[in-house]
Amino acid sequence: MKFSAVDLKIFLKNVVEVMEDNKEYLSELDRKLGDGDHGVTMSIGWQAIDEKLNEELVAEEDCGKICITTGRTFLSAVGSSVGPLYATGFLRGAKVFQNKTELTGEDLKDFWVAFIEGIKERGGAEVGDKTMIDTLYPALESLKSNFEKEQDFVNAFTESVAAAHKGMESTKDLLSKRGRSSRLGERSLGNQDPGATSAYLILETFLTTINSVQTV
Amino acid sequence: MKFSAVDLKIFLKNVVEVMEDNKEYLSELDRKLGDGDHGVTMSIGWQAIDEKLNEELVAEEDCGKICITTGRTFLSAVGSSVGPLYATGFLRGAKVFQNKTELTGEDLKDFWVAFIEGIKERGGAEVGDKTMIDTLYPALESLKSNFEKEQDFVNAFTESVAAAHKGMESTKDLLSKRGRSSRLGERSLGNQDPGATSAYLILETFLTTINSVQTV
Amino acid sequence: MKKLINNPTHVVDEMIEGYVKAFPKHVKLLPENKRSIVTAKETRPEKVGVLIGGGSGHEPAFMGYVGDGMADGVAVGNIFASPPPDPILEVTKEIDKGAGVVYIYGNYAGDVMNFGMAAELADLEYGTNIGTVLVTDDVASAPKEEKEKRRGIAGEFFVTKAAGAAADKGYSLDDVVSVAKKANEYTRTMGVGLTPCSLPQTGKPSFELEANEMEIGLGHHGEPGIEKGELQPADRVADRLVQEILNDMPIGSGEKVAVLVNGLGSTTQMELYIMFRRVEQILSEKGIEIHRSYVGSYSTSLEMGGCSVTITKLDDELMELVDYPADCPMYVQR
Amino acid sequence: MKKLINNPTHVVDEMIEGYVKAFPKHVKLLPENKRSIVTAKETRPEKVGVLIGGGSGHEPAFMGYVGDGMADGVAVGNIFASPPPDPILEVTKEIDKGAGVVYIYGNYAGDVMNFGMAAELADLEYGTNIGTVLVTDDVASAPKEEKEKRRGIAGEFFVTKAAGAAADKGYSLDDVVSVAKKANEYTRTMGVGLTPCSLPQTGKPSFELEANEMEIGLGHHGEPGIEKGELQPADRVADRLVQEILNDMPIGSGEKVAVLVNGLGSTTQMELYIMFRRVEQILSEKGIEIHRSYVGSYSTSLEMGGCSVTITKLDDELMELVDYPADCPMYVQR
Ligand SMILES: Nc1ncnc2c1ncn2[C@@H]1O[C@H](COP(=O)(O)OP(=O)(O)O)[C@@H](O)[C@H]1O
Ligand SMILES: Nc1ncnc2c1ncn2[C@@H]1O[C@H](COP(=O)(O)OP(=O)(O)O)[C@@H](O)[C@H]1O
Ligand SMILES: [Mg+2]
Ligand SMILES: [Mg+2]
Ligand SMILES: [Mg+2]
Ligand SMILES: [Mg+2]
Repeated sequence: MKFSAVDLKIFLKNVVEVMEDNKEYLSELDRKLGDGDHGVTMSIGWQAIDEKLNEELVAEEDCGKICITTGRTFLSAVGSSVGPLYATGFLRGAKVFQNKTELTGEDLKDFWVAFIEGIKERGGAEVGDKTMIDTLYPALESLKSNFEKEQDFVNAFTESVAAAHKGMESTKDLLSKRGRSSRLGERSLGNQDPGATSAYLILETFLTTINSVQTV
Repeated sequence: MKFSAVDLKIFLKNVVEVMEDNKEYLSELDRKLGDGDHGVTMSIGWQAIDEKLNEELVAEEDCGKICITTGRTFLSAVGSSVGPLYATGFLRGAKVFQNKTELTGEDLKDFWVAFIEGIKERGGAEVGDKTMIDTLYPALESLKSNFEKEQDFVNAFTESVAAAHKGMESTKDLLSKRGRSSRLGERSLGNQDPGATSAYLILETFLTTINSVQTV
Repeated sequence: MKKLINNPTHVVDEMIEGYVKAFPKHVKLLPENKRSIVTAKETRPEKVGVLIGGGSGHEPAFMGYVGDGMADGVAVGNIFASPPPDPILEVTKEIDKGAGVVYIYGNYAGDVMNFGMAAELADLEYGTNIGTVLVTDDVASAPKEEKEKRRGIAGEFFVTKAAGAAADKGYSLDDVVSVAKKANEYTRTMGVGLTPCSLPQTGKPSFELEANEMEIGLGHHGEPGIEKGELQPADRVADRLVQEILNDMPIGSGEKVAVLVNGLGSTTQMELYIMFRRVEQILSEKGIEIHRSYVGSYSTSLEMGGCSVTITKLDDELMELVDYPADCPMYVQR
Repeated sequence: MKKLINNPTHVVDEMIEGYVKAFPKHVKLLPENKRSIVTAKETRPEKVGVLIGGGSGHEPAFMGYVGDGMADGVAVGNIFASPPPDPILEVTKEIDKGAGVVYIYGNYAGDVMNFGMAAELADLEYGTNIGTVLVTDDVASAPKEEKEKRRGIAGEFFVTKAAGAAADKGYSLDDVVSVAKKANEYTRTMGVGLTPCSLPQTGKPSFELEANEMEIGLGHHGEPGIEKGELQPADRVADRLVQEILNDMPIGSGEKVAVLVNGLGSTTQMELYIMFRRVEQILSEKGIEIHRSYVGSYSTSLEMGGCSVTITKLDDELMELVDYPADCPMYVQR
């Protein structure tokens, strides 16, 4: 498969849209566990990225630069908990894409591995802490092992998103240990983590993007 | 007729009760025209008087002293607009009752004349300003002229309370000119003045008191 | 109505108790009335005494403004009710250092009667010279031709500031009175209400507004205002308030003013600064110079939502008095 | 949700614009980020810089605390969201006078990451020495054994006060850091929530409570607390809050403390003084001496209803620092 800088920007545009559509939903999840702003924060960050996509990134062909701008823009626009987390994801991923205008399946796999490992390192959360790591880490493991087996990124990523979905859902049954909801104890049970949800949305959007791009 | 210090204290006790019963109603009227506290203010003032009635006034026989204590207590307990007004009423009336333990119809008439004139002087309001004067002044005029004619206080006062009732009701159709509701203009129309209402309640309670005392 | 109180009947007394315990170096309670608070610091002999007061529920007004450079004492009434003459007299006696006492209060029927009675009694009983300054800054409360009927709201802060500083600088009673009257003359306030407050004793909202409504000119105690309408963006609200003030008191380009954007109780600082932002834009477009700004809850109506804008024109004398330092429990200026 | 705002997306920027226009002699905005505010006064060379910050919506915290004797600069985040590293870095560069900069902020995941990244970058890019003090005063946010996990709430006021005064007195970076850590170590806060706030952008209440309910230990951003229950009289609420603090940090008879009774946004001063009254009673019964009291809205959560009680133990050093004067737009102490 091939994935171009244009496709990468389509993916980012799609995330912009998905985050707008889920703004209320993500905030609602965060009202139950935290301070109720997760949807707002994601929206602010992705709107800022959208502006870049419509201006200085219009002619950008270097996938690495696109990711650097995405990460930096997100971080500068939102701060918050997710600013450094997602920004680190994009900045680490940018290293994989450096100077590339076309990406192979291997590149894409390496991107998401770097993306997720970066977030894990930045936040220090473990699986089971009821954070976005519960979505991302199973996705990472699934992606790695399936890609190794078949060398087929689309198939492997499809599996990976399924694992992410399971991981996201698992947060309902977890006690909070990180972030704003960590003091909730028992009361955090039954509620899905907002960051786990936005992380899933990002992965899922990548899957639909590569599928739509491939069929073209 | 005869009206003793004991009767006077029964009257005051009755007012205490009436103001408690009408606390909500008077506040509600004041919420429409003013700051919503008239019932609270009357209650605070009369509860303070009630304490005096139950303590230092228990053995008091001098009707003048009873009225002085009533006026002073009311004023000290409430301040507000009605503090100086009703207090002045009782203090002026106290002069009429000075050194008396039994009161004649003439005394009672003079008391209410002094009471009402004192309030008018203190507040400077005129009939038509939409204040308690709209209740009190018609009562005063009726009392004076009827008492002059028949020298019968109970009859004259009965008429007087009827005039007070009309006066109170007339405040619904008046524009506010004094006190907190004066800026209301047209919007003050249709609402009965709280002070006009409490003033009527005091007069009416005096009437029911003398009637019940007489039939004993 | 959810309030952190014990018994609605005791809220004022308990508040005062807490207040004097919190600031024993600043204020003290006088023994006779539980409603008479004076500065705990030694005041200079021959200094004119500045006495403020009125109903409670407006905190930090008025009790928070006792201290150096502001008032020497305060008489505290029940919620939204003038104090009676007794505490006013007790404070008067305590703060009279031989040069007389000025009473500063808002122009409400109840306050006029109670402070008026106290002034008469102070003269009669202690021979104290009393000067009186009625604050009438609320533009919405009467038309311009009947300015003397207007009520006092947040602008009382500037009148007290001017009088307090003047007294501290050694002005005579007459001079304190004149400068305070000038401050009042030069001060205008317009307010807007968004959500009601409720008296602890009734628990009922003081007025009713729909979810999307605001009320312009709403009184300091929830008294109805001059116009109800749909809630506008902050900039449009600021435009309206400032326009009403400037219509009433024209201010020329180059003139200097002090501005107070005052929260009524539950309005956030964030909103007040957004309001101030627009007020500043309007004034600076007109070439009017803001010499000093105050933004915060300086005079509240319990937990009412909304704000008021106060503008005071400053001549050289008022500028000096506004800049004068102050040290009160609820307001300090260096 | 009724707010005096223009556009929910611009509330923070417009607030900051209003703020720097209101106090141009006190604070100024730096050119690169619209979220970097520093003192407008010349600071002494070799003075340790004090940098505070965090999400907005807590006004007067944190931006109101820039000034003499307090912080030299602040990085302002979106509502309830840590600022990103950029504005933190910009402030750092501006306030570094050669003696390093101390970062003081509440222990929230977002703040830890963003300030942490900024600290690394400041070291890398400008070679600035950064000291870091995490505020962890919220007793309800984690058990005592995990004190390092606790979050920062109103107690940040005292930590900033101590650091700001120490820096002004000429302490070195290490010494400012140690005394600020000591202040944090000696500070405990417990809060109670009565009514929610809502973010301008969602308009939804941050939590739900029944008409007669309160929540003990509610977080500074509406995060759920440790116990919901029926609203109690103020004295009982104060008993509970103080008891939790004293269980966590025993204070002996004869020890001195500073107390802050802090309103969360829409709580009246009247209620705060009623709360303080009881806090004072409890402490004085135990022979604990209140050296200095603060009552008011020092750290809010938009228009949330409720309050918190903060107690800081004072040794001689902290007492001197608490007493040290300060002059910030939203807080002045003489
Ligand atoms: N240390 C961490 N590691 C990974 N994810 C985290 C960490 N801390 C918080 N999160 C994620 O951040 C989400 C909250 O994001 P958001 O609401 O935008 O920020 P904030 O908590 O600052 O308001 C949580 O749902 C959680 O998934
Ligand atoms: N100058 C006045 N003369 C006579 N009555 C007055 C005057 N001013 C106010 N009142 C009466 O006082 C009543 C309001 O009393 P209250 O609510 O207890 O005091 P406040 O207005 O101080 O809250 C009004 O309804 C009116 O009848
Ligand atoms: Mg959040
Ligand atoms: Mg009233
Ligand atoms: Mg009243
Ligand atoms: Mg947040």
